[in-house]
Amino acid sequence: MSVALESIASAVGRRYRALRTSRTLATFCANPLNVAGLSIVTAITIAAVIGPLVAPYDPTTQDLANRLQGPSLAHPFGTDQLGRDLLSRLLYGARLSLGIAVAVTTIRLVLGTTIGLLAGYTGGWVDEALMRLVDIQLAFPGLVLALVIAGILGPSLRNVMLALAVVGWASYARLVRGTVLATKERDFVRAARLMNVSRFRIATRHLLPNVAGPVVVLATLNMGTVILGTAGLSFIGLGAQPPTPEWGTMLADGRHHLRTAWWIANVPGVAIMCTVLGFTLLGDGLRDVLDPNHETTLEKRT
Amino acid sequence: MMDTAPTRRQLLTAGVGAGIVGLAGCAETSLDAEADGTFTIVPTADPTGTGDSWDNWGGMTPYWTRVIEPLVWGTDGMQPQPWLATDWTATDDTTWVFDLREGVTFHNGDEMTADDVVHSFEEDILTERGDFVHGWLHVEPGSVDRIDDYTVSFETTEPFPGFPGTIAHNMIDIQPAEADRRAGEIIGTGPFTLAEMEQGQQLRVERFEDYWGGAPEPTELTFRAAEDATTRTDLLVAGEVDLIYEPATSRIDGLRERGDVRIETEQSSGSVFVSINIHREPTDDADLRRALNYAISQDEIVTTVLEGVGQPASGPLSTVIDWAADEELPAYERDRDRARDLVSQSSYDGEELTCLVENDMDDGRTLVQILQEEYEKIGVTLDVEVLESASLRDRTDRGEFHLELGTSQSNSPAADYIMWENFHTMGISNKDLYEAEGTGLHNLGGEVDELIETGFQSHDPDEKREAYVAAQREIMDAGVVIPLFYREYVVAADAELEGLDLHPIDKFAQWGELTRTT
Amino acid sequence: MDTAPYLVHRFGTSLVVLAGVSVVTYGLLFLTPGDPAEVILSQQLDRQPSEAEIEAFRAEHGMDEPVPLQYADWLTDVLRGDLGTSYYSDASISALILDALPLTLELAAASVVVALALAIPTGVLSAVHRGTAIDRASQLGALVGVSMPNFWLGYLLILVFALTLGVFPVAGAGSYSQLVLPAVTLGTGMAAVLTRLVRSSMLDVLDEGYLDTARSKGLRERIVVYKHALRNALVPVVTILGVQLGALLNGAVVIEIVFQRPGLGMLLVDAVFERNYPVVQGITLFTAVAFVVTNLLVDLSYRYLDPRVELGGDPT
Amino acid sequence: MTTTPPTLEYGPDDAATPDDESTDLLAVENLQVQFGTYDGPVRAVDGVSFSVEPGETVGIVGESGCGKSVTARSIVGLQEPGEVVGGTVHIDGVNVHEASDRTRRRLRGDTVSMVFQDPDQTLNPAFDVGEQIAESLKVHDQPERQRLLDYLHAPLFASRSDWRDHRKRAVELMAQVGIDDPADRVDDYPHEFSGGMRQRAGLAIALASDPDLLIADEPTTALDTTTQAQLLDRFRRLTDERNMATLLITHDLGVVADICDRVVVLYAGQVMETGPTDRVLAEPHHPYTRALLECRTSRAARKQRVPTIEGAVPDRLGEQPGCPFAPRCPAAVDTCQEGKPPTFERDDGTVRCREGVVFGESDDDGGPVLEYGCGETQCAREDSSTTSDTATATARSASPPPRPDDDTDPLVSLEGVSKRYQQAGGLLRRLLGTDRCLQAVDDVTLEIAAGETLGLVGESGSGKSTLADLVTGLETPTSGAVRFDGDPVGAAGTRTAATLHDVGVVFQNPRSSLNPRLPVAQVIAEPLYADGWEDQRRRDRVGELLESVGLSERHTERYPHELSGGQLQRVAIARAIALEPRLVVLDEPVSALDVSVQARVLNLLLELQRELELTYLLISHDLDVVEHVSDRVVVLSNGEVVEAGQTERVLAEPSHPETAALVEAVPRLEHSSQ
Repeated sequence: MSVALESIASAVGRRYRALRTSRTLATFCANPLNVAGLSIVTAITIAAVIGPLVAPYDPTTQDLANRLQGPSLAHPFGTDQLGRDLLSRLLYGARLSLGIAVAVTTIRLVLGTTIGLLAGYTGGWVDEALMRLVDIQLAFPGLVLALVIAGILGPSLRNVMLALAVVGWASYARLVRGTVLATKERDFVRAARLMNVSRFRIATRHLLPNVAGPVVVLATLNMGTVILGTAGLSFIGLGAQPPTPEWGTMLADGRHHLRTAWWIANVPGVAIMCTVLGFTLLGDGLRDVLDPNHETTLEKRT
Repeated sequence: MMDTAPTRRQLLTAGVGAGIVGLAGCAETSLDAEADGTFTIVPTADPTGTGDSWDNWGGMTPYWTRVIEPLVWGTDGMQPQPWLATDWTATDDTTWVFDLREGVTFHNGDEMTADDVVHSFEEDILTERGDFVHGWLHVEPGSVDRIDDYTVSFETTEPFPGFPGTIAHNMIDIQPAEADRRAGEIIGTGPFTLAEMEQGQQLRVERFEDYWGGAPEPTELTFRAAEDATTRTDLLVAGEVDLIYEPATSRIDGLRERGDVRIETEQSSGSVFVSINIHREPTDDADLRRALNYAISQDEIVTTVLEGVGQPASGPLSTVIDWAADEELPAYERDRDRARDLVSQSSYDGEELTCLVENDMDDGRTLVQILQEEYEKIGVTLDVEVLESASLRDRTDRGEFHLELGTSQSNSPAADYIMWENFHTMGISNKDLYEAEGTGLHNLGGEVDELIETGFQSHDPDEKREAYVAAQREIMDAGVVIPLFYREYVVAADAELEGLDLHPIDKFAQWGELTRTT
Repeated sequence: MDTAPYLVHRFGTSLVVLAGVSVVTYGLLFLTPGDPAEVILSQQLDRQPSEAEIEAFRAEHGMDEPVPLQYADWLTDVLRGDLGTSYYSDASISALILDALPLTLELAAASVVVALALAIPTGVLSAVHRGTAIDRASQLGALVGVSMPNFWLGYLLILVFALTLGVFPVAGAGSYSQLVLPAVTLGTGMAAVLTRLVRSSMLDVLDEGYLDTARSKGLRERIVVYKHALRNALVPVVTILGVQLGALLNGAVVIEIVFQRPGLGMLLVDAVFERNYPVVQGITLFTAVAFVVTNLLVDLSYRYLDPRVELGGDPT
Repeated sequence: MTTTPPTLEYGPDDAATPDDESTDLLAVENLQVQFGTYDGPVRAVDGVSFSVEPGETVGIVGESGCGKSVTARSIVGLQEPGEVVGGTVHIDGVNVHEASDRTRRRLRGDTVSMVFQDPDQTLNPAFDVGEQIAESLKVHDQPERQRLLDYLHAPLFASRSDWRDHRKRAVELMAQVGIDDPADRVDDYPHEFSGGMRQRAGLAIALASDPDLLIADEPTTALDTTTQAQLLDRFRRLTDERNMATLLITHDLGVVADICDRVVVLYAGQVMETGPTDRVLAEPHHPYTRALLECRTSRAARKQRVPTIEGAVPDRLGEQPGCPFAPRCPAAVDTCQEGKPPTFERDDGTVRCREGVVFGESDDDGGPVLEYGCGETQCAREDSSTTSDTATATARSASPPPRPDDDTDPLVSLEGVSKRYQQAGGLLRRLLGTDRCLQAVDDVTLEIAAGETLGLVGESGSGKSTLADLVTGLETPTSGAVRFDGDPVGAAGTRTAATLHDVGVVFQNPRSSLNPRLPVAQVIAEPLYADGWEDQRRRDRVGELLESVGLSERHTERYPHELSGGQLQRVAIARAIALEPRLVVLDEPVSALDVSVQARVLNLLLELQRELELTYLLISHDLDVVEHVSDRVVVLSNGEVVEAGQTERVLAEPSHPETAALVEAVPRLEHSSQ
């Protein structure tokens, strides 16, 4: 798989050069929403990286005397029912929530891409079998299955991630297979076959790079859904164990205070919303420039 | 000794969702009055049944609704009180004779006689509900006999002074042979008759004109399901319901400030404490357990996160139980230095202690995090695991934990079993592990076992109290539990409501006097 | 090509999938930490079961047989429509599901209506005004809808419409007014997805040559857009509805808890927390089957939605 | 034309127009249309003027990107994606661009109709054909009463009876445009129609409004030759019957010659020359017109270089002085570079060029060709990409290609080769045996001698491409054998590296045959890599190849989407010959390219053949191309070989009706000019 990843990476790299040389960058920037998405995601990422360094307080230290304090200079986002500084919890949470999203998405992506590539490229029985597998996974409503799995395994972030990863890979497999099948029939792959190019090289050098675009897009969009999924499971009560400052859990806990201390729920709520929004916008933007279905934008020679 | 026993799940936490209580919230909309005589009430648990067969009367939970009644009721002082039975006497160590109230009519118009009582016990209570009942009531099937139309005798398996208080329980109800509890054909003697049920949503009862205690004021009561405290509060504030049990803690202040809501607080038969697994490293070390006790300030907890609802506790049993000890017990005022010393003396060396808490325990997550913080300060790391009841019980059954944050609540005046089940070696908490590995969970064994047995079997209130208090002192000295607070529960209602009759056992509330002013 | 072989094939594969689904569902039981028999038994007895009891239980439920056989037994029951009974009440699981189902369906249907009502106009609008402020605004609006954790949205809606304005009930099920807020909560999420879909497929269609043909006939723009364009743009939208059923069930789980609607979702969550495995399996299986069947139907309806679709195409 | 509606109905905004224009049905005056792009507006149509009188047929010709279509669309007011920035279009005296939507709809409803290029695009896939024609009829009848619900056939709101008899009339129309048993076909959906049928249906829609002016935008380009012929014939008849004016947009001079009375030659958004078809094609005044005519392979001697127009149609970005054609113009002089070239009114039309060309040498016929000889080298300086072929061309054009002597054994031979396809379908269906077969190639036997060029012709779907795939090994024959040097070879997967190296392939569409994610150099290097050449050697070879196909170093790091179609095809060719194959299979190598580019690529292919002694298998539907480059021709029909032989013979006196039809169908200038 590493090779595959590599060539995805290199493909993305090459795309990036293409971006610079072609009008793609312009295409991307033409839509302010894309730019907004990019900036939000960048911001969140920075928060995740340096958050703990700049956080004013320890995310778990309580101060019962100052519980339920509204936003103030000391506590820009106020304090929660145990007097913990929400801003600090939010910053630490960013790393956590983003980490979960990345981890889950990566597992899904690797698993799905491998299967999809295998199915699409080998075809025949293998394809049939793998696709049935995909159908089976897709037959279960994602969150429902995740809920059951996480529930049976017992509440913990690890299990939540596991569950979410297990239920998410199929869409990648399907996407990749579809693109592979489409690409496989394109003349340049047929040409490669005639040039005695090895199957493996065809798969990694000719198919993967063309698959990479849509996959990257899907992954980006997926980040958002994973974050939402985690929040949902946390709300049901399968999420992080206290005092972990996980956004979903913070939001779920804060809901009892919605009337009396709105910030406890709404601060993490808005954080989640922005993050998801950011990734979705970014995903749309990337789709405009990476997805072959939108190749037109690339081939535009004014 | 008892061969089979009721379980913690069924007894200790029989008040489903009974959690810590808080005070008032805030609200904008006003409560709109309804037609006189009809009221909507939201208890803490789903009135149409928890889905469990043992407390599910064909889709109706026996609590709150006052459709069915037991022979004995409980006073506000948690003493047995004549109800369908007017009087009872122990003719010998194991025989109880009950005189039934005359002129009690079932909802189908028939009069209640001894046959119905015998039927209810023999055909239903002792046979249909599961074996645990035998151990709970100390009565085996075939030991309930009709003496005459209005007299019934019970043969207990061993001397059991607590019997009358124990059967003063909503579940030990009397129904005629025609009734079919499981099919939902419920024929009770209560002041209200079951009118209709919508599973998981609501349950409606109507006034029973021929009630032996005189027809109640309300013509109709609707009990709605809303197990989430915040939702309950919202329902009241939005004026959709007239009375709710236990509004969300965070909202109580707000409710207090409203003119159109009245708040009633009642000390309950329940208490909240951390019970420690004294048979597992390192909490098998009394010093560590005491340290954990010294680290906590009950007052702070009550005044902050509980919004002042509840009483700081120094013992495991609610003080409404007459033999519960409080002043007599060693007071662990918060003293961190002392706690630290004790820790360093103890065998504890930095390992993580596991603290379990059930996920639907109201404010459980908050409380457990306070513990975590406090113990951090005395250098003890707590690893919190919020689990759903099943996993939780799985863990406790195996004894794979150090601390467990939980509530205990008695749904009948006789609370003896709380002592027995928790702290006696043969109590349900300890029995399995004791038999398996010679250990247990919270059982100090030896003297304490004896004291508990004495208390359990003595007919003399003073002797009983003495024994139990002694036992509780031993338990607290050894720091087997970390008492947090004696529960109070809050009922918030439309300010126009009059005639609330609350009871330490929240499920004993009577609605007969319920009226609206103006 | 003719439909018959396709149908055979499509049903065939669906059966394969359903078989797989049943295997997975049954397999869930084995995810439990520890021995299923012991777990189940301790649920029923409500205490640690003894070895003897466990053995007895195993024998009684054929759990001493090899797993494939156990599965076979379970499956035959299921095929007979017997999903087993709950551990805690003697209610049959089929009955439990059928009781809860209407509330969930009601919610799902209402949400779809809300979603479509929001999505189609917005989508068309932003496609027709592609690249303009209107477009950006409606896109953003749609996204915000899907970016909010729906339980949060739910509570906010309660706060505003039930408590502050007092126009809708806080929670509960039964009356239509009680359906509004949950449906809106669930619907907006779905609307977001659909709006984006309507927009993009509308954009594709708007470039199509046949719209020029229509215009050059002298048709009014309204008719060109709402007859010729929308008709084609809706094909993917309608076909996605089948897939969205899954999303709806996902949402229902959370929404039903927020709004105290004792539907499938609530039933499932309770069952999961009670370790009521037969119920969990029952519901999981049920939803999956329902999902597969709906998508089968949707697939079959392709031909009527889009005459171009050759049902012969590789269904995967 | 039908009764002119009283001006009132057009509303106040449509000022009645001066009398002198009233004779013209369509009058385009200095029309200017712009596209917005990243680098500012492109002047797609740059001051076009012409007119169409009732009943006459006018053709607009020019290479793609000349603004033909844009002009046409602007006439009916379909401006997307362009924008009219100047000039006027008057139809029937009404100024289209100032008219209200209502008026414009009315115009479309009964004065002017349009037929579009792409048969897959003209019809709405969601509605049956009858409906779409009926709509047109309904609009024509009640242009003002268009209620959405009615058109949606919403029950209660739709006037069913109306629709019913509109449908009846639709059937008649379908009959008129030549759709067989229309009564049954009226309920069919577009996808159930063949390309030709769809174009017919499109025509029916256009005719439904009984227009005075019919605008046809490349109506037959996407069809294969025989269908094209039939449709054009139908066109001619209908327009005559109804005495309908027609504006025909096409790049194919043959088509123009076939049916147009007058022709307008468009280049870079400007009118270069107008005049009666016969005259313009016979003795074009404008250098561009001449060039266009010269490029036609049919004009050049077989196997000889085709004169070409170097360079490409420029993007008209911003103001550019001078004649747009000047950079490519053989007759260009310095003055052409600045100032707008004058437009000269001749008795029979207009020419836009410097006086000298218009009234000077133009009359002596040898002139132009000679001019090209030198013109070529001029242009060559401007476009390095052609140095090689021009140079080599002049050098080699003399020596005739090696003719295969018949006793040498063939390089490739097919023996009773057949190919059957399984219809798509899942395993299960295969198990059920319910799948059906498609006989693509049926018992074909043929040989390709070393060094020759074998042309493979036939209508689309006749099995040409499948046959090619069988030779290359992309497909395996269901029965029969493919031999290479006498040894049987199987599918590509099973072939030895050596055999694979012996075959190079050039596909029809360069965009899809080059990996969009790889830069040119890597694309070309791929076969070398596969053959295990090490880095340095690869780079050198790529350099050579680029040179020999006439691409410069600066292209190496470009991505496919940054190159033009012609350049891409050169890259594809370079890749095909990278490992010095003996056989190159050319699958429609030029059909995706513009006339002038086509010529250049063909020249390149011819040179490479000479230099590298290549054997070509050329698949094409374009007889002119085949005739130009191939020694022998094989005619395929429904997967069977119906005729084979020396090119001259087969195309001159075809023995098989299929061949005859093919040959007959090709529109040729000669028809009209004779």
